[in-house]
Amino acid sequence: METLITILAGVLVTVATYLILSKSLIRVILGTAILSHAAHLLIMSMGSGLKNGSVPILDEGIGPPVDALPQALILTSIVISFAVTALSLVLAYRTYQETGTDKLDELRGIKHE
Amino acid sequence: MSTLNIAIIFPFIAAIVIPFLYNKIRKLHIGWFAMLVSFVLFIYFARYVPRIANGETFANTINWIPSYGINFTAYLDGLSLILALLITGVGTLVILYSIFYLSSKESLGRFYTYLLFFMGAMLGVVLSDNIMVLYVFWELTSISSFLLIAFWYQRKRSRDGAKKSLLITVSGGFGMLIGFIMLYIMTGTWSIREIISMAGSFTDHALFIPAMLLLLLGAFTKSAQFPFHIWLPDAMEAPTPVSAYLHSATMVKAGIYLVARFTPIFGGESIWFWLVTGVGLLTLFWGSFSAVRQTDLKAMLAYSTVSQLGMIMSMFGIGSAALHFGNSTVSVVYTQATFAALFHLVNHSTFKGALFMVVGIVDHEVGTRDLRRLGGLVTLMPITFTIAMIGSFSMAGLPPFNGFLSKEMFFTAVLTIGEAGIFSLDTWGTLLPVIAWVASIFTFVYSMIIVFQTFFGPYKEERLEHPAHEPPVGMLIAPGILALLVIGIFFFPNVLGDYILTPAMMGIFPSLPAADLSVPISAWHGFRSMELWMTIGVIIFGFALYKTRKKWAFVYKLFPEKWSFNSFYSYSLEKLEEHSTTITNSYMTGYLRDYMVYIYLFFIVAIGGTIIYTGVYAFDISGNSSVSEFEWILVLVMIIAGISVLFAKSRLTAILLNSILGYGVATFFVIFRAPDLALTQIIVETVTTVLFLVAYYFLPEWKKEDVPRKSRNVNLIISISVGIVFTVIALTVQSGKLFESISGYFENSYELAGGKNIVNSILGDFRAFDTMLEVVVLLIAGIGVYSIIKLKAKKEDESVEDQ
Amino acid sequence: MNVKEIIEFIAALLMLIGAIMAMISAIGIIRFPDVYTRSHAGTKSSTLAVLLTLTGAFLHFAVEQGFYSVRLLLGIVFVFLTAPVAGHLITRAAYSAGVKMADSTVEDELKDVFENREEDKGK
Amino acid sequence: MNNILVMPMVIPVMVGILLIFLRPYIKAQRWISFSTMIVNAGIAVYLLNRIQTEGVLRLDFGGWEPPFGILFVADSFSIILVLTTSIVTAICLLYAFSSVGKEHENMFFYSFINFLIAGINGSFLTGDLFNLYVCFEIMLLASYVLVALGGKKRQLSESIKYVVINIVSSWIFLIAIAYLYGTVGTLNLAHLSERIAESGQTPLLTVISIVFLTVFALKSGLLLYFWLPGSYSVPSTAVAALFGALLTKVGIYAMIRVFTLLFYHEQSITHTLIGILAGLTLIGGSIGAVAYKDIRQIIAYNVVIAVGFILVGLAVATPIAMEGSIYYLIHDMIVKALLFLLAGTMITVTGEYRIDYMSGLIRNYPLFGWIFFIVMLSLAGVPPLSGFIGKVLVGHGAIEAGSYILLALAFISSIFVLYSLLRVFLNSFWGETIISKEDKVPMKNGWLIPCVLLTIGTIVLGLGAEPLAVYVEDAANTLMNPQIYIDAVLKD
Amino acid sequence: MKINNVILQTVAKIVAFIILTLAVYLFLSGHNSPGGGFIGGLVLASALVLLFVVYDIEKVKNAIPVDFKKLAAFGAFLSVGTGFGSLLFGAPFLSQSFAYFDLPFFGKTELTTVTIFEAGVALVVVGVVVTIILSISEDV
Amino acid sequence: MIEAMLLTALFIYGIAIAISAYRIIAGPSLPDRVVALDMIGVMLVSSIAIISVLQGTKAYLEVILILAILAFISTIAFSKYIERGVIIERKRDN
Amino acid sequence: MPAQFLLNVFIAVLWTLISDEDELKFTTLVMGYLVGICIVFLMHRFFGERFYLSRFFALVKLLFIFNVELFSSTILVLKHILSPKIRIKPGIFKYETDLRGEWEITGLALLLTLTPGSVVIQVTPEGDAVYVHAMDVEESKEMLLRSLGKFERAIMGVTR
Ligand code: NA
Ligand code: NA
Repeated sequence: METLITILAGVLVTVATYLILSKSLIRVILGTAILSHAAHLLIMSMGSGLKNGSVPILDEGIGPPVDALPQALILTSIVISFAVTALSLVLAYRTYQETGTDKLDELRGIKHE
Repeated sequence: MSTLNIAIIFPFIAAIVIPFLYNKIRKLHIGWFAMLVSFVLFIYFARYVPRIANGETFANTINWIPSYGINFTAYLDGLSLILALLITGVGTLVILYSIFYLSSKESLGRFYTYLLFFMGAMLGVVLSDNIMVLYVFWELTSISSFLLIAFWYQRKRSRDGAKKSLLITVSGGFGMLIGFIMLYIMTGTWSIREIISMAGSFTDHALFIPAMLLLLLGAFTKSAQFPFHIWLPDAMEAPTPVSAYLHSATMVKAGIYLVARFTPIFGGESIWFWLVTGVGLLTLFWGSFSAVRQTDLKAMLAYSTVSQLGMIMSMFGIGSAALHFGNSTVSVVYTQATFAALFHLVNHSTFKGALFMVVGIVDHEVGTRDLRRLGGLVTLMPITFTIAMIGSFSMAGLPPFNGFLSKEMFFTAVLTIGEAGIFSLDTWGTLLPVIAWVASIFTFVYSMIIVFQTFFGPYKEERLEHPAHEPPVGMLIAPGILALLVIGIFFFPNVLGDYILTPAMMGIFPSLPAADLSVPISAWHGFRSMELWMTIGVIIFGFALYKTRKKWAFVYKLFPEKWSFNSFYSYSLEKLEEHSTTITNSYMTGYLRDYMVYIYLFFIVAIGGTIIYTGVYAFDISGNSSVSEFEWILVLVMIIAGISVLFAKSRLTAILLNSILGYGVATFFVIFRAPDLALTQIIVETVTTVLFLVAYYFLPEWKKEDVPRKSRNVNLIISISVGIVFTVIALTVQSGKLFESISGYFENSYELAGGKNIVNSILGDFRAFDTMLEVVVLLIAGIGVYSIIKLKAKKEDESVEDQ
Repeated sequence: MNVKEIIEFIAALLMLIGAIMAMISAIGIIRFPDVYTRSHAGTKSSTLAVLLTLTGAFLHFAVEQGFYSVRLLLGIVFVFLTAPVAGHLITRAAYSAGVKMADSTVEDELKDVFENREEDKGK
Repeated sequence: MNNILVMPMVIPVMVGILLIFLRPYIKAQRWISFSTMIVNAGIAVYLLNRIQTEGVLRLDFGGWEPPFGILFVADSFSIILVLTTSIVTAICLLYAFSSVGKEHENMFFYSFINFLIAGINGSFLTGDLFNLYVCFEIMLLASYVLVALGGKKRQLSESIKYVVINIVSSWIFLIAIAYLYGTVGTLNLAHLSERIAESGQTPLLTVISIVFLTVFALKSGLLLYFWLPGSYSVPSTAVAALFGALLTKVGIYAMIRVFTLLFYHEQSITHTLIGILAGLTLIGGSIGAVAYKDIRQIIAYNVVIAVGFILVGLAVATPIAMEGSIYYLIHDMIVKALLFLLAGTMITVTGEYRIDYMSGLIRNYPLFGWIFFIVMLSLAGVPPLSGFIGKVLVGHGAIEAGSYILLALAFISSIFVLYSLLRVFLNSFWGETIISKEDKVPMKNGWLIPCVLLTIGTIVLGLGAEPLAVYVEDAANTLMNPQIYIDAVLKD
Repeated sequence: MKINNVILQTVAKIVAFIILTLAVYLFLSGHNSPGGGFIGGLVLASALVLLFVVYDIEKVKNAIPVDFKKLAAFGAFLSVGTGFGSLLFGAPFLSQSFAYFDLPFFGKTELTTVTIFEAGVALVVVGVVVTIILSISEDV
Repeated sequence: MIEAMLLTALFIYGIAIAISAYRIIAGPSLPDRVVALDMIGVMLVSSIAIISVLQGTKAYLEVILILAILAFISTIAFSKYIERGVIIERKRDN
Repeated sequence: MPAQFLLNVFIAVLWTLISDEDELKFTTLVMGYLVGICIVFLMHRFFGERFYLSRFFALVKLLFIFNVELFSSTILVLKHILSPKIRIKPGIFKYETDLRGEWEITGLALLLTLTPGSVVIQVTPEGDAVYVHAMDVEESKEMLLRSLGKFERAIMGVTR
């Protein structure tokens, strides 16, 4: 399971990277969103075994719970990625509004000499 | 606090006071105040002469950064004194001269501030025992020189000259700094005296030679030695008093001082000998050779200074050979070269100072320094002429002027050193007198040009700015005094020798018996002396060359201008900027994709490289949990959905596919026993989707990427590599866990924190701080979004923007 | 087999049947010719699947742990409440967006109304 | 109880929140923010002196024993940085008062500044790796907003790049933390250090350390500085000054912390790599600094050079070099702030960005011009200004360690620094004055006073290096001896 | 033809109420079962999102006249404030305390400062999500 | 046996999800995709119910509810986007 | 009608008090409520209204009808899906309803849509008719109209 999930995360990373390398701002932002999925799966798989244990809620689970720390970290990370995604979307929107383009190769800024 | 430290700081304080004083007192020329400062200091140092001559030295320390042993130690010995006297003495005269030279319309406050600032810095250089502090003052002299050269900063040439001098001298200084640090590492002290006391004990250290070379770099750049001399002629853009003071009498001697100061440490080494002597002679030759072709009087003097500095340098080099023989009487022979160097150091200050002032007078009175426009001034400016003649003849090495004496001693030095039998001198030694002699001929030539071209021949009033006449008396006082010194020293050289030069010798050769260091100076060595015949040769050939100089001027054309170091300097700066722009523009494209490519390449190369280098990759699936069919399918669906995002033709499809990923991740959270995560993930996923949709209304539909196939392939390779690196490390980590996680502790969350939901207890209690901050992150994003949307640029702001 | 086991079996069976129905619905959204017909399969047949599965789960928890999950019942209500709305909205959206109906479509009484609207807009 | 440890972070957070309610009262916002920084500086001074007597301090949040909870750890190094940050920010705030304008101030500007500082101080103080990530995010989020705030075209297009690059680097940070947690099972820095030492830093851990290196290289602009010139040249002057002074420093701090506390066992790989990167950064920065005539670019590349220089100290990794890096860090924070303020003011008074379009400013603004001159010298490491001692010590360390190439690059780069700024000075301040006395934009005291204060800073720091020496020495000592830190955290 | 949204709006009303109830439930039960401040807040926010999508900004704002920015700030104030609260008792920053009380009607009840902390979290989440969505949607 | 039945059910759900995912990728129209996503959401609800039975925990019941609700919200948002472009209006005309 | 409900609750509470047990039990309250239902049902004519639970019974009836329809039409759709060749003739037709008000219309739409084979695609702005997309107009329109009528009546049973 761990290996499988890791490979899944790896594929997501590849996809996200490819998106981030593209021209269109929206693709890039989507890429960053996918990137966070991959990170979360990775953190999950870094605990002490993905299915070794029960739900980390006492009384609820039978037997010892799974590693709860990564879960807490992921939760924090999910919220942060949400904040960042929201902000970058708004930036993308404002950029398009001001510059009339969402193509990154047209957003190079000034040419210096 | 010793008065020595105060003496160094005094000019600085005066420099700070001057602008205020200048604003308050408009009637009196502020130069008088500066001159008073300088004169007081001169007297102060002069009073040390007898005690120093008795072999006393003085030192006092004020702590500055004792933790690093960097303290402000003022140290006065014969060597320091000689320079201190030059600095304050010539300083007084130059300021006196400048009072008449500079009109009160100039920014005099600024001028004298810089000048006193320089004086303090220069005193600091020659009086510091701590090499770090010495370095501090060293750089300050470069800075004050920079400011003075660009005194008329509106002129481009002034700025360029200032820039050149600063770049060269400060760069040399940086090298010297490294040399100093190396010295410290070898000896554990910053104190010159302590380092000297250890001299010889660390010559085998690996840093010894590098330290020496770097130190010489500093000295050579400062003293305008070939090929770093190029800044000095351009420094002539400074007002003439500055040229007389900094760029001939004092600052340029700092490098020479440094060489003298460090002779006890490095002298006796063959590299030191050859570098100092060789570079000195080369500079001597090149300077005098170049001086002849100049048409600007001041430029001629500048090259002449270069040449003379080279001569002094070479004598110090020759003298350093003495230390090779240690404490023996043999060595005393060679110390005479050092003695001559010190002697010429003083002499040069006198005659060159006078000459600069004369040139200043000429420039001031007739409005030009161009030799092609000058001539016939002798009748109109007889006093000026007299001073000019004294200075020039002294420089040419003619009696009865002090230059003759030191020049003779110089010849003696180059002649005798060949017999030393060390440092391969038996093969190369004969070259030294030849170069020295040739250079002296050229020196003779330009000295004659200065006198005859300016003061004789036809008077061309129409080509001058103003008709010629003698300057105000005040302007003549300072050069007059210097001219008198030129003659006075010739007749009473041993006064100077015994009271000033010999004590300085003791500073340079502390290991040699003091009694052997004093050298009686005499004008007459008899007809059989080689030196005399060399001088006669100089005069004969010099005259011949002077007369025929138009015939052989073509020689200068043999060296095209663009091969000169000067052109090299300008060319390199120009090309530097040009290439820098090209290089930087080539990778700073402003295109996010390129930057991301760099980052990912770094990621792949650095991390992937380390993986391969350490050979760490390992896969062990034995500890894996089981995979059910459902999970397999889920993974496959997610992989396919993920890849399909890349091919999605509309952005809505992409978002839908991303939703699959989001739901998929949430489902895995369920499978991995993380209900809280699943909940959060589902909601966040949906809210994010809504956000995307909200924003999409305002954004254009995404079009097919029209990227060249090549960069598409690059993107693909990078993406796959990043994925692989990411996965390989993760898999390796999974098979190589070293320690138990600390999270077992949290399993007691109910007892510890009163919560049965462990994740919630971690978030709300064990790691509540993270949660608290995460809330802040959200808050920032929230109000940030608001601010970014609400605050829009006004149109007029944009116009400046797009430059 | 006691009652508990029988009920557990029934619960599992309900879930399995639900799964099968979901499967068939899924085939439906592949096989049907246009989005309108697909939505029939997508939004409703699957509703029944959920009904069955959640009921199964409810029964399971009821007998296994003696836990009568209101939340599961609420979940059923929820799906019943939302699934038709979702179907309605999607087809409406599809229609508004001008998604073509299948060739086999025989009747479209909405067409005229819609064309009128387009004309109104034109004015 | 060391609750005071959290104050440098929490007070700005709280103030940032409260200022949201004080939105209409701009004056109040200004002075509350300013006072916050002063209070922080006071706290830092207090802590700094306590550390000298009591050793490294810590505060366990919620009373949870390390390594289970999150904690703040204050050693001399972090507190020195907190102190400098507070002072520099206070001064930049002064500048902001008369430069950012009401529209910005009304858009929660001071809240964002406070949050930025909270993030920065938190990063300096935290003793938990994941918390470091969170603190980074606070700082970054605030910086995202501050870069884009104003909504000009160029701002937006640069901010987009800045944001995306930082998102990716934060992601790398996250996965690095995940890897490390997976391998050693803890997040507490001291505990990590202990466990890594126990394992002898296996090759796997070395690989993970390179992942961290990548992150911090991005954040600090070590070789991966492409994002920097663009994004630092678009925000308002006061913000740019804060960025130039502080942001890369956080990355540098993290890099130093991680590679002295955690991954110091395989220096032949890690520190060599850092050295190579520092060298390349020096080269790239030097070339960039002389490449352009846009003053914003010139100063941005100067930031890059400083990054390289400071990290030479880390690469060399001798105690002396470490001390040098710390001195240089402090120096650079002050002087870079000043440099950015000066450049911003030049642009404001002339309306031009290119140095060849400005001329003779010194005649109109003499004091201002001389301040620039001093900054130029200070940045080049000319004594007795603040850059000097750091430069000497880093050089010393490099020679001791035999890193002659780095030594040469470091010193040559300061010639480039000098040259790049000399060009500005010669072109813009000297030369014919083009703005007549009547047309000139009056220099506001609000612009000049902060510059003067920072100038005094660089002079005092240079001449008065001695009082700082004891703290810097202690800071370097703690960095070079991880056990001090570990004992402070894990032993009672 | 005008669109008649009656079906959606009617169902949304019911659904919104269910979600709101659920939000409160999740928020309160987070300590011992899945949920908590974040999740409660997120669910609450999604209820609002639903209303915004189904109705319009003006209508929802009239119904819930709250400045969501300030709501978020207030939430943050609460969360950070609990940290300061522990200073008053000389405990380390952010010390949470919990105790059990026997309350009439509720029986044995656990009261904890975490609840205040989490309430702050929830408010921030709601405030921020709504602020973000409104900021973009209102900008034309 | 019960477990086998549940696993089979889960497996079948998995296939159903995969098939729906195909519709998302294949389209052709956007509403088609939304229909498929909605269906996936609903089927995940069921799947999670089965998983929680398998794991023997009630901890996911909230997840089931939330997923049902939010899949709905998603679908509304998508539909509205397709229909109108703007999904949150300042003032609705009806 | 609220009066009836309050009365019922009052009876339940009274019941609980009368029971006078050692501790408060939920079951007792439920028992009291059930007793109350009986009493209120007997007495509801005194209020001059419908028995308040009759709507509840109508609702149960509605749900029953609905479930039957749901199953039958689901099977229909599944049959279509599984038939080797799909032979359907879909189409949209208008259905004018007597139901009024948002709840009634919504109810009808929900029920109709939930039964497979038909989707309410639009409601007229006036709210007096719905457009229905049927999966197989030719074969099942009759059946659909029949169940529409059933639903209409059942809904009115609840609401009116
Ligand atoms: Na979604
Ligand atoms: Na139907």
